[in-house]
Amino acid sequence: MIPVLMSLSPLVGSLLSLFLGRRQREICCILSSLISLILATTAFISVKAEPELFLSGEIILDGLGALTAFLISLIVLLASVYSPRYMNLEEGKHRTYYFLLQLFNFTMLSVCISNNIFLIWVFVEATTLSSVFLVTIRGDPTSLEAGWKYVLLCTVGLSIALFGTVMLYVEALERVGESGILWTELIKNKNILNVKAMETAVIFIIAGYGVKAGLFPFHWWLPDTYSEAPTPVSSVLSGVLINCSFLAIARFYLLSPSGVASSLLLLLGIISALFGSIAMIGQANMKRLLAYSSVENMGIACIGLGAGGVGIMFSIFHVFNHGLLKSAAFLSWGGVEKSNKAEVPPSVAFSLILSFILLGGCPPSGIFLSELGVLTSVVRNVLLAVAYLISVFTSFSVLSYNAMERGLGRPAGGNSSPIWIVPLISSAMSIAIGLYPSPLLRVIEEFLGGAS
Amino acid sequence: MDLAFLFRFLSSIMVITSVAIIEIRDLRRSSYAYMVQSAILSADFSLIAMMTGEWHMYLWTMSSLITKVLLVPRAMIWAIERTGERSEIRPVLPLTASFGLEGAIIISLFLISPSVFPLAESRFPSSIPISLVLFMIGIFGMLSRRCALKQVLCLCHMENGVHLFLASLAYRSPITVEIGILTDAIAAIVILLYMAIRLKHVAGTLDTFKLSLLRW
Amino acid sequence: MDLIEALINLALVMLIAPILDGFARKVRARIQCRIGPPILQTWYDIIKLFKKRDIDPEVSGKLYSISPYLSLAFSLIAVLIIPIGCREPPLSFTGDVLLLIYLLASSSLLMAFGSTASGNPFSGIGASRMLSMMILGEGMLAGSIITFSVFSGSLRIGSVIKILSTSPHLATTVALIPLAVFVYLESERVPLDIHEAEPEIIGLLVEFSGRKLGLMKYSLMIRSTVLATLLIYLAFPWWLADSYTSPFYPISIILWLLLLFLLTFIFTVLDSSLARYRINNAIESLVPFICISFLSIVLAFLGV
Amino acid sequence: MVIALIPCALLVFGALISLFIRDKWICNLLINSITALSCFLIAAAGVEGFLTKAEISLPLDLEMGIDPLSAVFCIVLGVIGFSISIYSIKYMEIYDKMRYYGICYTSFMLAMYLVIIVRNAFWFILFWEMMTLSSYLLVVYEHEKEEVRRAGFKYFVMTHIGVACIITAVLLLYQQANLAGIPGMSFSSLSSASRLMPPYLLHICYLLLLIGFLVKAGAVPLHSWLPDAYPAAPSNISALLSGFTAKTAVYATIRMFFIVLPVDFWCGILLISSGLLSMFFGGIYALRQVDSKRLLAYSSVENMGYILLGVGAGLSLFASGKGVLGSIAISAGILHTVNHALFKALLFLSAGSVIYRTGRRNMDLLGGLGKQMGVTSLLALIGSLSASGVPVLNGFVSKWLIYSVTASSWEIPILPICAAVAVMMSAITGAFLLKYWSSIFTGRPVEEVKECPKQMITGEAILAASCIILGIYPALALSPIAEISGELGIPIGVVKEQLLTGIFLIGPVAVSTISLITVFSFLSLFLLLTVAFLRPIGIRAEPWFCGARPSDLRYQASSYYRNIEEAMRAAYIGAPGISLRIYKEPNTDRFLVSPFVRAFKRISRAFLLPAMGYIQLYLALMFLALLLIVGVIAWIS
Repeated sequence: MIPVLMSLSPLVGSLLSLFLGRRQREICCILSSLISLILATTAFISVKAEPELFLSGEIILDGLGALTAFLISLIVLLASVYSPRYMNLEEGKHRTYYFLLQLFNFTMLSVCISNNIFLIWVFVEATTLSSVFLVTIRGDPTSLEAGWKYVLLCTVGLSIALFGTVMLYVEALERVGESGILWTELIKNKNILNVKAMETAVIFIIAGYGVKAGLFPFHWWLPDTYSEAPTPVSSVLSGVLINCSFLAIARFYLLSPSGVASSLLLLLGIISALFGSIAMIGQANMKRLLAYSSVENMGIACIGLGAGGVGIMFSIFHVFNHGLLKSAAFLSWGGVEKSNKAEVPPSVAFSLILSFILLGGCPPSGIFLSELGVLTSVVRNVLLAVAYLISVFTSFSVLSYNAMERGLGRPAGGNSSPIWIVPLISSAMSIAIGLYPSPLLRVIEEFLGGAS
Repeated sequence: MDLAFLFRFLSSIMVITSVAIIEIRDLRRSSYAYMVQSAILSADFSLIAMMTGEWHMYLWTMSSLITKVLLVPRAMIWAIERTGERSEIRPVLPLTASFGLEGAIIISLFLISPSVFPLAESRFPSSIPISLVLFMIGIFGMLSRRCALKQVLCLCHMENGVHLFLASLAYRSPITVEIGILTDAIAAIVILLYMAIRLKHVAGTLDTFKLSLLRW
Repeated sequence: MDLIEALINLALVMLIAPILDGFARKVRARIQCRIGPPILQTWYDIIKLFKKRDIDPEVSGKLYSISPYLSLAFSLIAVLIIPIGCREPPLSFTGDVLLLIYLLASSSLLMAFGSTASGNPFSGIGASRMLSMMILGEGMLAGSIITFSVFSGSLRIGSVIKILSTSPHLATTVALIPLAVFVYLESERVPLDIHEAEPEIIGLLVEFSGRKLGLMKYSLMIRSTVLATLLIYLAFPWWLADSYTSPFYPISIILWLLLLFLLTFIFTVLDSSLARYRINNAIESLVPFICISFLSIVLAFLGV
Repeated sequence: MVIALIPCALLVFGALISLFIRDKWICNLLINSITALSCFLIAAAGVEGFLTKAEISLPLDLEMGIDPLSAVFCIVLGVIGFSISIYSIKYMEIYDKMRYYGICYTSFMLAMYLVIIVRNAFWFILFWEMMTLSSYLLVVYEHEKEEVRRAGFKYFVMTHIGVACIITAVLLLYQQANLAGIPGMSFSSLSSASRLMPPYLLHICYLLLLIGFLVKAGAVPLHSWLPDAYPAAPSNISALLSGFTAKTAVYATIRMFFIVLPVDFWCGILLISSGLLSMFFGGIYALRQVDSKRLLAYSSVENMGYILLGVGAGLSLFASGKGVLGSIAISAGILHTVNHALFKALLFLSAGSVIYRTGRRNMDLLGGLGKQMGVTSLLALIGSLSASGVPVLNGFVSKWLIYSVTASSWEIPILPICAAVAVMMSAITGAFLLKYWSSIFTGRPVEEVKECPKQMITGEAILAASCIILGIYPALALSPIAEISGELGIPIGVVKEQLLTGIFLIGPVAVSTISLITVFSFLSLFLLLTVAFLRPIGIRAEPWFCGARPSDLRYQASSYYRNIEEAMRAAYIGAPGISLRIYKEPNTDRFLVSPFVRAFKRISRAFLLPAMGYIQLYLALMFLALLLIVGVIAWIS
């Protein structure tokens, strides 16, 4: 029952926070995300190779789900600890902010644990809807416009995914019968499914969820939303929201890792990696730069997924690392925004430079390992490897240049309030993973063993 | 007069109403047209329920009747009053050009849908191309119209297409699925309308061409 | 390293160097139709200078007082490397040619360091001019000596002279020109003696007086004699005795003296008939000789 | 091998400790004493590495080992690191960001140490990157100043181009190893993989590795970051940078091009030509400098030219079959690396003590410090004399060895010409070092300055002493270096015999004995000197200004070699029409770096063209892509 409790606790927290005072609401928000983190860690530790089912198959607890759930609850906890000090909202907005933040947390956690293919779609759509008013909390025309684009593009995109899911379901109905709606049933007897029909279904699903994940032709809403949303929200959006859609893509892709689907993923991946890194070059606004870096990293993850074999393991590992470090980068950038423009407190500058360089892929960070892993899976095809290297090196140099440009140079001063510790936690965790990655890799391997 | 023939006849009428929704300039009348289309859709659902004998299809028709026929148009009219938008801003495409495009979409979809969706053996083969047409016309509407409210209407129209596709193929799926999908669709529409009102209040206009400050 | 030959060479060069300078002053006087000082006049000057007390500027550092001795030491070591009279110089090994270049270069470098250490800005000007000339001079010297070593296939002066004596060639004769110009430059003759312009008393040794001036002049003279002997033996490598014990040795010593006096005579005639260059046209005049020295290396490779 | 691991632990401990110490003085003292101790241990590990060739492999296949090549560089790092750490105990007092310094300095030292003892390509890249990053953070130590940041950025970009090339080359080798089924990324597996590589791929590897190492070494085609980065860093850091970081590139070149990859003739020629260019341009640009640390930076470029000449000659001689002469050339190159590390660190530290006292780097504004800072001026003198190759000191031995090898290898025509140019360049070295020493330490004192504190003097004195010892008795360094050739398959006995007594020294005289003779003659003359001192000292009088008013007449550093600059106007690329008054620095990166940056910006603008903000456009693009995908799939099946 752990996964159900894990996802319900933020829901309860959000409902409760509606009736509390200002200070208690913040504490209740932090408490509920803390509880969900503790439950997620217990689930992650107790996860076994075989996925466990609850509530007659609707809820599933497997390696991939537990890993993403752990990351989500951690990042939301960091954001909810960070936002009281960062955001100063008047009463009305304050209530909606904390209510929606926990609701957002609930929807994302339930995406990780839902086994029914339609429920995955429902909860991914719910994540969009619950995060819209978080993006437009500032209320000025640009944030409203960003919210408008976010909802419209995501809803249209996800309806394509719905098409794909329905086709998948029809196909499953014929072959597997009534229980075909459960992902675990599908994965068990995936070889008897008709390859031709599955292909079109998986194509539509990849295109649909690709919109949410931010792959190249569908990513247009991403830079506007991240640059307009308040920093803790955009750290959660960029850190974990794209993880959920990546989880959906991975689950459905594993059903039929056929030639066409994998070449589509490779194609989309390499284009988004190249586009993301080159688009980062000229960016003046830091948050847009980080948005394009998300596009690039999702491209790298899709390349790993498409390349197959060891690539799949490293792509899941890459998405996990990227989530950690992207939220660290956003939170430390929030610290810089908070201090007045004249001077940067040294501690904030330190966390900014550290998280940006680690995000770029400097050795001790987990991203260096996962990028190297994805490269080894793609190194056979020289052209792909060269394009991959170009995108990785460009993104590294642009990120570190901007870190140096903004971190150094201004005299040390200003109020370094203790919020800079928050991004340091996730950077330190990423360095620890970078140096000792085996527990995570073991869990992913067991999951992949079970799934294939 | 067997039910299948009636089902096909109703679906073809929906195609006509969809073109009407897109082309009518006045927002109020186009939302009425949307109400008519949703009514026909609910009728389709009831026919499917009768044909397949699935009890929860009746539930589905009841919920779609309440929400799509009553709730959404009401919300749309409430939004039209709050924002004071009488009719749509002149779209970029002239009338004849948009008619021609829609016709082209309808014909091309009818031709290619069998090859792309090889689900010949499903109970309602005819509903697949029609739902695709509804979907693509909705998308075309959002593409070509400048007014935000009109885009919301095209979104609802697209949702109808998706729900028809869902109902005609996945009619045996459990109830939780239908409730989830329906609530998501309605919630999206309500949120969009609320934001349209906020936009009108804050940005002063609903013309999406002017709402494009975020670049590169 | 046979000590006796070393001592003989040292004694010979230390004795001959001032006499050569006296002879040069005698010839210059004769050209200007005056009798001129006796040939041993330079010896008398040096002895007088050694006895006088020297005046030190108060801003001068410790290096100012040590540098004359260091530069003289390096010149003396250079004497041990060149052959005088017999073909085998006292200190000979592969690569001693390069050591010779370095010893002469560092002797003049130390002189420059010492003069700047005296704190007088004019000696700074002198030092920088001397080093500018030295840069170009090193280019010429390096080019020509490397031509000789490439041509003769070894880096030992002894074997270079032995092979040269067998077969003179165009490459070696071409290499002699920059070497001769370098020797002329090192021996402070008129067109190129910018850093030691006696008439205006501005130059390297402006702050030196008494014993230090004597030592500096003495090391200059020894350096020019060493280079002169090198030039002579590379130009006429035939009349060298096999070793200092052979009966032919005294005759080759006399021949060496005659050639030295002849070379000094030619240099002095040139010296008194030309006017001094300004520093930039001196540099412009030396650049072609560097090109000639590098050209000679290429010629040596072509085996001409 | 255990001694080799203790310094790592110490340095990591130092880095962590420095995070928690608030007080500036204690943190400085602690950090520098910890690094000094660990450098001492590094030197000890180097010496121990000679006796027992130790190998160790830790988990995550981190193999480490000290063979003669790494041992020599360990000893050099130990000596330099020790003296610089002692020096910086007092020197860092003029700065205040101690924790920043503590972390970066210890990690920089650790990274350099691990780079030279690691045997696995993956970890080599990791530590190389760590070294580059921590050295970048140290170069931008005073990041308040604008030009320091600009210099730091150029350093960052160019070194990371190098790192990118090295990573790509190692990955090419790794891919080859994968195809051939050889596990792991250790140097041995990569070398066996490189044997079965197709030739065109091997040459690409050579080229990439060359670019990577030449950028780090600061050889001419890729040196434009060096004259900006060294002056920007604090002096003890630039001493370490020029003293050892450039040498890690030499270590890596020898490791990669001799031991790991098959020997190649044309790589040798490339190294030689790059060395020739570095010698020529390094020397000429150094002549013009007015800033003391820039002058020393260009002198590092020049000396790197000598080293590359030695190593390149060794490589090409090896490839053309003359193994013995080749190994002598490499030993000459490594000896010059050792000597250059010593005297360049000494020169930078002396420049640092001048900055410590006067805070100025511009030589025109300095002058006459020799009187008050007597000991520093003496040490600086020793440094500059040994750099310009005066026989008794260590610069001479290695330069002389390089020239005699290059001059006597007649098969490769380019080498004797390089020797001729090198001899000419050594005169130029003497010239600009005279300018450096005399314009700072001689003449009328410009301001009242006290002598530097004890620690700084001891730091420099250690380096000066090692310069003199290696000058008088070079066999102390040559015999361990000769053992390196054992690594390359040449019997050590032959090389040692050749080097110290053999073809290079027909007859009984060894290289060391030449210097003994010079010392002998010195002694005799000093006896003469003492006798002379018995006589009464002369009068102290005003310097004779040839009649001019003796007010503040000074010979400015910028006017030292004006005529030579005029004559060599053609050689100063990028500075057309030298107007001697406006001193334009020839910035080679005007046509090397900035065009690329502009081009990339234009490309990224072009990529972002469709993002014009219209939601309709986004929808259209989305559905166009979807249509395309569905169409292609329908067409395929």
